[in-house]
Amino acid sequence: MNKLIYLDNAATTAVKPEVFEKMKPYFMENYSNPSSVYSFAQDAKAAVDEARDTIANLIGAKSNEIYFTGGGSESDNWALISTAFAKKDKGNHIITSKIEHHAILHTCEYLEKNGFEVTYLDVDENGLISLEELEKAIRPTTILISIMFANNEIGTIEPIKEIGEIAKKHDVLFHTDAVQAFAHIPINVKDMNIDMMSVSGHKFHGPKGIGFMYLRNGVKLGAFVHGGSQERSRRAGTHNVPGIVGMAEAAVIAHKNMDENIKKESEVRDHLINRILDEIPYVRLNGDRVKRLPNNVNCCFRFVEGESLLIMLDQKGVCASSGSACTSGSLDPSHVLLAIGLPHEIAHGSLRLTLSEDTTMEDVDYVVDELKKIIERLRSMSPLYEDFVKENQQ
Amino acid sequence: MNKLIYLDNAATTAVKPEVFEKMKPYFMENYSNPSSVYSFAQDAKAAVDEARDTIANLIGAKSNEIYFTGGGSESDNWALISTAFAKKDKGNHIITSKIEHHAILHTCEYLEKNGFEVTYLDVDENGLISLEELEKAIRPTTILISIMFANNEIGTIEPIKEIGEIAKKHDVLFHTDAVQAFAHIPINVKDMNIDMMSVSGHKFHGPKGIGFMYLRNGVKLGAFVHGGSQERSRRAGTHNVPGIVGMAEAAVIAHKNMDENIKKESEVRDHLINRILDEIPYVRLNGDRVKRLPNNVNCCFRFVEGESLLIMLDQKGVCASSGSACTSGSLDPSHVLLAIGLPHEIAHGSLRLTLSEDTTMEDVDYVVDELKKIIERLRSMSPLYEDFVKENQQ
Amino acid sequence: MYSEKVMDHFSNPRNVGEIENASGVGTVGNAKCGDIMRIYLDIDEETKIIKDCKFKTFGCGAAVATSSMATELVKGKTIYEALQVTNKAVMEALDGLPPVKVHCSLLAEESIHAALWDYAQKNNIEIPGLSEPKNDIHEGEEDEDEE
Amino acid sequence: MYSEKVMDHFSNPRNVGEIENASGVGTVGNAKCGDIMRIYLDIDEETKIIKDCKFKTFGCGAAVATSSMATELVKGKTIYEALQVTNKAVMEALDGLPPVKVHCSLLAEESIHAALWDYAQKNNIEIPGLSEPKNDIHEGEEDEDEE
Ligand SMILES: Cc1ncc(COP(=O)(O)O)c(C=O)c1O
Ligand SMILES: Cc1ncc(COP(=O)(O)O)c(C=O)c1O
Repeated sequence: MNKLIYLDNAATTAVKPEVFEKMKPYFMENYSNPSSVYSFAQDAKAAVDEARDTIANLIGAKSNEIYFTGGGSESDNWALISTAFAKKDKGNHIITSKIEHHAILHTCEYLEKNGFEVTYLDVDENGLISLEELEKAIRPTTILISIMFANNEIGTIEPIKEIGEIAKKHDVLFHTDAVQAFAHIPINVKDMNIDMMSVSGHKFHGPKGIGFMYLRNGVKLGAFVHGGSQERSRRAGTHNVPGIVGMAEAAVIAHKNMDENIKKESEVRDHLINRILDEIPYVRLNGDRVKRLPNNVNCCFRFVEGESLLIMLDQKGVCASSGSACTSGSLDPSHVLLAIGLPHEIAHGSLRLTLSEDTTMEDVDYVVDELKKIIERLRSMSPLYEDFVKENQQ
Repeated sequence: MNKLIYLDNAATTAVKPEVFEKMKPYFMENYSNPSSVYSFAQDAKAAVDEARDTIANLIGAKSNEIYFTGGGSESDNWALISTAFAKKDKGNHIITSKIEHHAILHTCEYLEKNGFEVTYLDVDENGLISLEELEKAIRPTTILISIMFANNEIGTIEPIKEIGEIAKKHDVLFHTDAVQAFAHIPINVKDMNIDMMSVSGHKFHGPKGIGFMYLRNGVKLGAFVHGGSQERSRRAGTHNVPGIVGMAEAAVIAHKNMDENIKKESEVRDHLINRILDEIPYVRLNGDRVKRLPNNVNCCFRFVEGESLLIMLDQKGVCASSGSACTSGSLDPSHVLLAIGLPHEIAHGSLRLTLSEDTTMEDVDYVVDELKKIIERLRSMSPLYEDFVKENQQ
Repeated sequence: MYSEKVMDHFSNPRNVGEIENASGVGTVGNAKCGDIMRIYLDIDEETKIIKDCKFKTFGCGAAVATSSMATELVKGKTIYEALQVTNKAVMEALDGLPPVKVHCSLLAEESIHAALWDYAQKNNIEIPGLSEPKNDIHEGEEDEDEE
Repeated sequence: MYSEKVMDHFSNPRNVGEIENASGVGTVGNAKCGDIMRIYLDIDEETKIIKDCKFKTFGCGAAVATSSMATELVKGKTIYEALQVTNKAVMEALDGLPPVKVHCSLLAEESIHAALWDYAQKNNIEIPGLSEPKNDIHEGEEDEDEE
């Protein structure tokens, strides 16, 4: 394949060259374990400390509130499981939403099997939770609210500050899965009353296999991975120094260019959305038009199935994703698309295009041009479209 | 500092250049998420599949028995916590040893707080468990035996095959923490009746932040990190492709050269041990003389404290570690040294030197020469030595 | 993920389309699950040979490819021979399918059967070995997620 | 980990050694915990000035450095002044210590006090503000781990 237009940046991103350069010395030169006594370890230790300071600074936290983990899923699991078990004497009720990532939802299911009760809040047709419903769902036994900062499929940004206020008012801990939001849109954990926040390095041009958890000082949370005394005995395991350094560097770069990137990406995104909505019939934009990640486009094309769409786009050099059941390996289409009220057959025809700051207008113009042809072709093969046309002719 | 003799390879190792080269394309070029549909993801997917096949092959396992994790600590936690909760209807008793790594011991403590009972087997003065005691410790409620393959401090290799036989005979699951053994000495999980095995990538010249668990087909174990359907839904989280690829490559290289490395390292090790024992008075070799990792030397120098020793060695460019309380950040010296029967003040004077295949005779000769001077100097400053000399003069 | 044969039949599907006044039409699958196949048969009254065969499919790559291959396999065969075209035959002809996609080949088999059944019903004949297809199209298409 | 000053006093400790027939000797700490400090004082009978001071220490880098600094700080002072040399003074003189090492500076203070106490006992005098040191040397040195 020659052309490659990568529009799956919500799945993972390319490590930036500057990030890679920063990581490089920690593989073969300063490879030491930062916990060691000898001076050879000083560089590695300083690098980890600096990364921690840097990240803390970017979100308005203190350095000792940042804990490095093995990724977003681990952070999510840690926040939920350790809070649940730590607070089980206070209560057994957790509130989350129907559109969380599986790292939250499947962890909730695990907790339900272990005696906890979970309320899964509905969302509206744009994917937003209702603050009223949230507040109504709080019980005396509620120990945790976990609502994602921004949704990974439809890009909707939840009212985090307001959720934080409600949580604080009711003295309930608030965790947010910010895997898609961090380094893409501004976050201040203090302003937003966030007690815990999960982040994954590879979603903003950092490396895979590294993440962090912000854990507000004062929140008593045991370890999830027990063992050595790394991360103040809250997350055992030899520090992944290149990973930590790379993640911090990626975060710095992203924050330095954040305003510009948001502007740039939003423009490309809006152009892409507008062209799709204008030029392709029977299409629906999923997610909130305004409260939306700058890099997310998600549409449903009626009468078309997502996997076929992806393969045809792939043949044109376009990398994208879909909430179709076929691509998820499960029988049902995306739980997020169902939660915003889409019928199954519509949800099967979803397409997610997630941009990076390097995505150009030309890129998305090419994608729309190809997309139009592909949708037309797939519809010409679709018995659902045939029925629809016949019905309309009558 | 000019000279650098790194003798802390049990703490972590340098990534090999070949390993790094193999990882490199997966940061910025083939950066895609291997779970994706498009053909751009094919390379990454193939790389992960190949790594899995490779590793399985090296230990006599099937590919679908290998699960990638974020490191040794995570694997250890997974094996213990998930087995405990999965089997809690069968029983609540776990058997381990007193000399396990904290990733096992602290996880056991966590389980004890959650209603499980743990037997910590004693070890003899060389760090070996007793097979008879193990068998006697098994109860009808025993659900898991977890004994490390080789000890990280004193290098003692446990009788894994025999433990596996006992576990099998009593129909109890057997997990081994092989973090220090894998890629250093031969392992065959089938021959050895191992049901679960934890490994960490950075202990054999692979990258940090990656590990794996061997999980025998047929062992029903839930996920530890819940979420996406990676690793057959048993370990969620976007695949750390460079990490996985690097770990597999490091394992391949280590196995290709294993016989030669064992021979080379053992010779250097024995030379180092012999010179220390011959030329420095009041010293004790810790760990079994024969059932010992080829790269491990661990000695106690009486009247001397470990941290001071490390700093002085550091000033001569030698990186080493100690089981002294001061270096562990705790009040007590190494639990391993106490378990083999050393009094506290002797344990404080321990020194661990762990070689790599690149450690030369010249390196260790230099170390012994410097060590002799340092020990003499520290003893001349030691009130304990002063008392000892005076007592002997009387 | 897919074999070259599958990719070929997906990218250049044979026999896509409709047949006006077809001898038999069968539609199987379920939009809810993301796969619907419709097969049109043009059958010679005398010889019972399938002269032409077309399909329309809403579904994944494997669904399209198995439809395409199934039409190829039955074309030119008598309806009795066509009945012997199993999902296994379709898969083999495509050099295999990923395990999670085997159900698509079953749909392809069923859609042929459904079209044959339709033909049999219309012409009041019985085809030995053919039973009424479980045609669940338009069944349970409403959103029913409830947690 | 350590300041330059600490490293200097560790690498080139001042006043290491013994004093024969010292006016006072104090040993504090606990081999079990990994730190023992012994201070020798040579005190002028008349002026009560510490003419010389030596130490021996079994312990970590901070233990050695704080001993060294403590001897430097008390040398030349009267025993009354020496009593005012606190662990804080020792730490400050060393440009600080890592939090986990603060206890070493306390040991240094205590060892001076213990040597002064020894002197006071031997000479049957009382030094205002000085109380009997908690000298736990040779106490609980046996291995007592039991799980
Ligand atoms: C025996 C043993 N188990 C577990 C671990 C933990 O491995 P990691 O730090 O890579 O999580 C180590 C090393 O630190 C070890 O030596
Ligand atoms: C919202 C959200 N949460 C959690 C995760 C899990 O992150 P990781 O795969 O890095 O563990 C992802 C991405 O996969 C995500 O998009």
